[in-house]
Amino acid sequence: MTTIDTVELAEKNPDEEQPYAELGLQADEYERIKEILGRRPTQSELAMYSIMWSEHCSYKSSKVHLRQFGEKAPKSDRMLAGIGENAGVVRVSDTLAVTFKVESHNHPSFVEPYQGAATGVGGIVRDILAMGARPIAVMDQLRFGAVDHPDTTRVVNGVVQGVGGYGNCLGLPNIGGETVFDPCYQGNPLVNALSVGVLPVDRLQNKAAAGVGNVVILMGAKTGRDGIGGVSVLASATFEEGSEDSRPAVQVGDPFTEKLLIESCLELYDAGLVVGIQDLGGAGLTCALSETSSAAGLGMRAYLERVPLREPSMLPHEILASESQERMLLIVSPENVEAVLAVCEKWGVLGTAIGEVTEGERLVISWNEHVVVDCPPGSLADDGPVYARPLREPADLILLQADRAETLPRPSDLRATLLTLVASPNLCDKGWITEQYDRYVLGNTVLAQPEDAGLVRLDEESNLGIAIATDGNGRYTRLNPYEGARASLAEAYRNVAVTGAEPIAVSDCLNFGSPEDPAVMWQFAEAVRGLADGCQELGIPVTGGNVSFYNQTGTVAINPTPVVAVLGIHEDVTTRTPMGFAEAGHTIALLGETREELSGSEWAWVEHGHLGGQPPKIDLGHEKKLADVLRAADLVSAHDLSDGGLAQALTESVLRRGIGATVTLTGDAFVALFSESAGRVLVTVKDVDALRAAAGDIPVTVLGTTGGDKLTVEGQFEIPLTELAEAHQGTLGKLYG
Amino acid sequence: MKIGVVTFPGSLDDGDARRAARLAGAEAVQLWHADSSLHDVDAVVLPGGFSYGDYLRCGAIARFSPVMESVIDAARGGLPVLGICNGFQVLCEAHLLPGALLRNAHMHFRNRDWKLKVESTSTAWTSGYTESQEIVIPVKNGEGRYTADEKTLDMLEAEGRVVFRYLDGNPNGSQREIAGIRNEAGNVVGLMPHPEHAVEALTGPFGGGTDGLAMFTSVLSNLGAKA
Amino acid sequence: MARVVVDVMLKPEILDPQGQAVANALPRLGVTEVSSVRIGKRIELEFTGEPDLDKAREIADKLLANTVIESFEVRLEESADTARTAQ
Amino acid sequence: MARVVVDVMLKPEILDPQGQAVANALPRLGVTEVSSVRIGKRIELEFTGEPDLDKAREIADKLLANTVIESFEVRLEESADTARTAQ
Ligand SMILES: Nc1ncnc2c1ncn2[C@@H]1O[C@H](COP(=O)(O)OP(=O)(O)O)[C@@H](O)[C@H]1O
Ligand SMILES: [Mg+2]
Repeated sequence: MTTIDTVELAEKNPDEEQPYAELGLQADEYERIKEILGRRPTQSELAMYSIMWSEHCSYKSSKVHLRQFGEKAPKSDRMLAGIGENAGVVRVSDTLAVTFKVESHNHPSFVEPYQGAATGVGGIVRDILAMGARPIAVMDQLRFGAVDHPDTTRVVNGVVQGVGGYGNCLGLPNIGGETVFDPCYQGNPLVNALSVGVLPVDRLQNKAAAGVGNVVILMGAKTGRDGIGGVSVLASATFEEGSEDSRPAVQVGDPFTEKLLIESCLELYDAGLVVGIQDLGGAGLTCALSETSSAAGLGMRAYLERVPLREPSMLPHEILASESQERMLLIVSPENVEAVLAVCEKWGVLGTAIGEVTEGERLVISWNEHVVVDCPPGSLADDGPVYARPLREPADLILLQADRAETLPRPSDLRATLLTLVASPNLCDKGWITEQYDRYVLGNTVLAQPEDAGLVRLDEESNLGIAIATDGNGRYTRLNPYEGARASLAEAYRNVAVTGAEPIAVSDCLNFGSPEDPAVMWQFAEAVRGLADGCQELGIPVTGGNVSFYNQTGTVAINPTPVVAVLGIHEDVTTRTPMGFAEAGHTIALLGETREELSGSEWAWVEHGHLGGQPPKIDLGHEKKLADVLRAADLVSAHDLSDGGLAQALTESVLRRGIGATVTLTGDAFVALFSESAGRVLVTVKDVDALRAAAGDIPVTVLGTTGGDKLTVEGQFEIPLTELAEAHQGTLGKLYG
Repeated sequence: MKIGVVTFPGSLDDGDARRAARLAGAEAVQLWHADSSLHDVDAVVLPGGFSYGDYLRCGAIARFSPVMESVIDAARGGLPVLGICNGFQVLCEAHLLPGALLRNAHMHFRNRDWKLKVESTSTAWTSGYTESQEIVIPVKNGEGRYTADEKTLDMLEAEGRVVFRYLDGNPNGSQREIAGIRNEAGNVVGLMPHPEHAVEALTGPFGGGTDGLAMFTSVLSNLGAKA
Repeated sequence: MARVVVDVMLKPEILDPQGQAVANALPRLGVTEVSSVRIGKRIELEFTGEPDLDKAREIADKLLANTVIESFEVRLEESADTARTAQ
Repeated sequence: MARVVVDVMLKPEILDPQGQAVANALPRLGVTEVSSVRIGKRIELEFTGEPDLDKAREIADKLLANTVIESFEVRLEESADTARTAQ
């Protein structure tokens, strides 16, 4: 029989040593906990502090940097909820608001790719749901190891099927994402997922457990021993047991239960039955109980024996730490409890009253008459440690930046180079992946893969819509984290703008190595500064995001990989601009300027395995003007230039509808085709004079005309579309079939 | 004219089916899985999705829902019933249509616009097409491989009960490229592709496909002719 | 604690791509002595009281198997305690 | 014809949404005496010659089961001729 460690016991032997170090707590952190409590923590309290004060929950290393997002954010009356909420909320019309966020599920996706990716999607969708929104779409940002590494097949297939399996089963269209292969992610793939939701402005929810006497209801799946992050650390502490069945289990997703949870929560919101709500994510009940009560500045009393368990033998600290999926915590006034439980019943979802809101700032949790937790909830949720960790520019950076790709030997056969590049893992068509995702469900998807941004209609009457694009370039950020982060922002911004939408808000997921490594911490600080400065320049706020540290194998960190998501409003989705050439006879033009910028490029990587130099120069003032032009001009098609340069943009544009093109390049044809200068868009128009007039001081270069069944570069080469398609579209199917 | 669309707890394309019915000119009525009343609708659509999660076998559990008992009775009595994707699976599980739908031969979920040939226009749902018309409708399923024994397949072909066939390849390994079939009377049709996702140029198959709309207008004009 | 096991397999004439994929992967693992692989379901039913084989058969017939494509077998688990091992 | 059967089940502490969905559906079929359902895989390996249990175990470990979340059991099928019946 296990003895339960209670507050009473802790008071009796206040100095008994606790396994805090095994739980990832520092000695001084442990001292602070004792100070807060005036005694040693109980086993359950220790579990809760170790979870809430972990990097993942407390943002202890990133907080001092992330502040800039708030400080530098332009004033915006669109922002209804910002950083600190489950997800940022922006108003898009008088009556409608949109919430979106991108989050990581990297480590679980390496251990068990299918379930890791699936529960990553499930988790971000619950964040969106918790704001009062109906989730309306998802996107996935993936980074895998080398394409041909023996382990990559396992990870790719598992992750893609997991993203699809969960999202498809929830009925959320997947409207875009990213797929990048690079050996630096071999032992640490990145699986980021984004969800976006829409809500009537007056349905906005928050997490505060307000109203003394209100009832705390746990909704959704039963609680089991699931969990990798927090709980695995906990489990490694053994607590003198180490028995088989106390080991943490991989979280398994149950999208059907999540679908029921979504529908029942929405019904509860519409009926006005919810005072406060919080999703249960990585830190389970621990996080939900402490954050909801802390947000209200009140106390809470919770009874763990009421929590429906999958395994009856679970102990209080395990119940508190469990990461079981598909659960939400609701605060409901007593007279509405019955109505809430009736809605749960209707949808076949478990709903259980597990506690109530109390006077005073104490979180008191018991288990079968034993009080196992008695602490101030704010000390868990808000008063975690904050570190200004040491920063040091990576020792190799100067040499790396000096090793410019512009000096590499250049090819003589541009045709062969183009065919090699468009078939390379990062530039090839991603259809093999995106066909495993449902893009049609809900019937509002206007643009999705392979378009530059996903575009979703919000309203069938007004045709109001939103566009979202995400970008991240680990190589650029490795070369220059400040500029690399701004490059990702610029690209996502431009991808939204090419559809004709107006960018209004930003979310991000910052994937980095260990914050305890000063070089990584420097990369992080620089990237955050770049992103915050960039948003300030563009005049759009960061509304929320996620930090994922410790992405490394041994002591080798991944390339710093900030993924930036930009959201835009489209006033009339019927006028959206797609990326593909539409018919023969249109004029092809390039907006923006091409410089000789090859460092960090796909060409340097694919042809030379080279990474060095400085990433392309970013001019956000130019990006802003470009976006205005893209909205104002009468364009048949528009496709932004990024990885792979003009060669890639032309390839994608001709293949979209099988309309060929003939173009003439000025200057060095190699540079014109493969440079990755930012701030450029490939457009087609019927009237080039009108385009010039609309373009103002944005440079317009006429390249040629659409038509035929070949891609012809005058004086250089021609490639039949069939040959081009074969090269571009065959790669991933052949590798992972 | 009222078209009822059943919502099971895991239905996903029910809203799209209702939109398609509306765009065709019908009044769309949501039917709830736990309610056995069909609320006087003139036709029923069983939409796509994962009815009760469909972890065991697609459509296996849905077939036992209260609403399905009424649908099965009404279908035997001649009510037009259309099963799309998961709805097709439910119709097979309920034995309103022969055969079964199995995991795709390539084992991946596949979402792609697909060309189909309309082979039977003598059904409540396809009379608005012309015989052998080629249409483009999105396919999206993980378990869409139509399977039946040879005798059944021969019978379906002999009686002209193959309603849709995949052209230019086979997205899931269905036997004889079968994408959709009908019952003897022609009031019950099931197909794997999603006509409700091809009813608006803006959101339909790339390049502006609205080829699915005729399924919904067909049933309305047949009902109108009868009334 | 009484457990009934229902084994559900695709009928032999039905293509089993999952089994085939495994069979095709085996030579790559250096296994050449396996001639065919079929993958089905194993369903364990825990009864509250006495295990009822007839009931289990009825459940299998109605719900667990689709007899158009699958066949099934129902049996009592010899001993519910036979610890499953990861070896 | 020698057949080895590999039963692969989720480890007991792992959530089994499939089994749970079936368990929840049973009352609707009028079945109330089943308290829990777990669903796993049954894999039949046909060996060309003598069935090799060790080989089968190796295949199961490497390919058939994901030992992060599943455990497996390997056994000889008593008689390969036991006709599977649909009843
Ligand atoms: N994992 C994925 N999930 C969904 N869509 C993806 C994924 N990977 C790539 N895509 C889509 O493929 C297209 C090409 O991707 P990419 O070349 O990265 O676009 P861009 O250069 O415009 O950012 C885009 O529409 C993108 O949304
Ligand atoms: Mg782009």
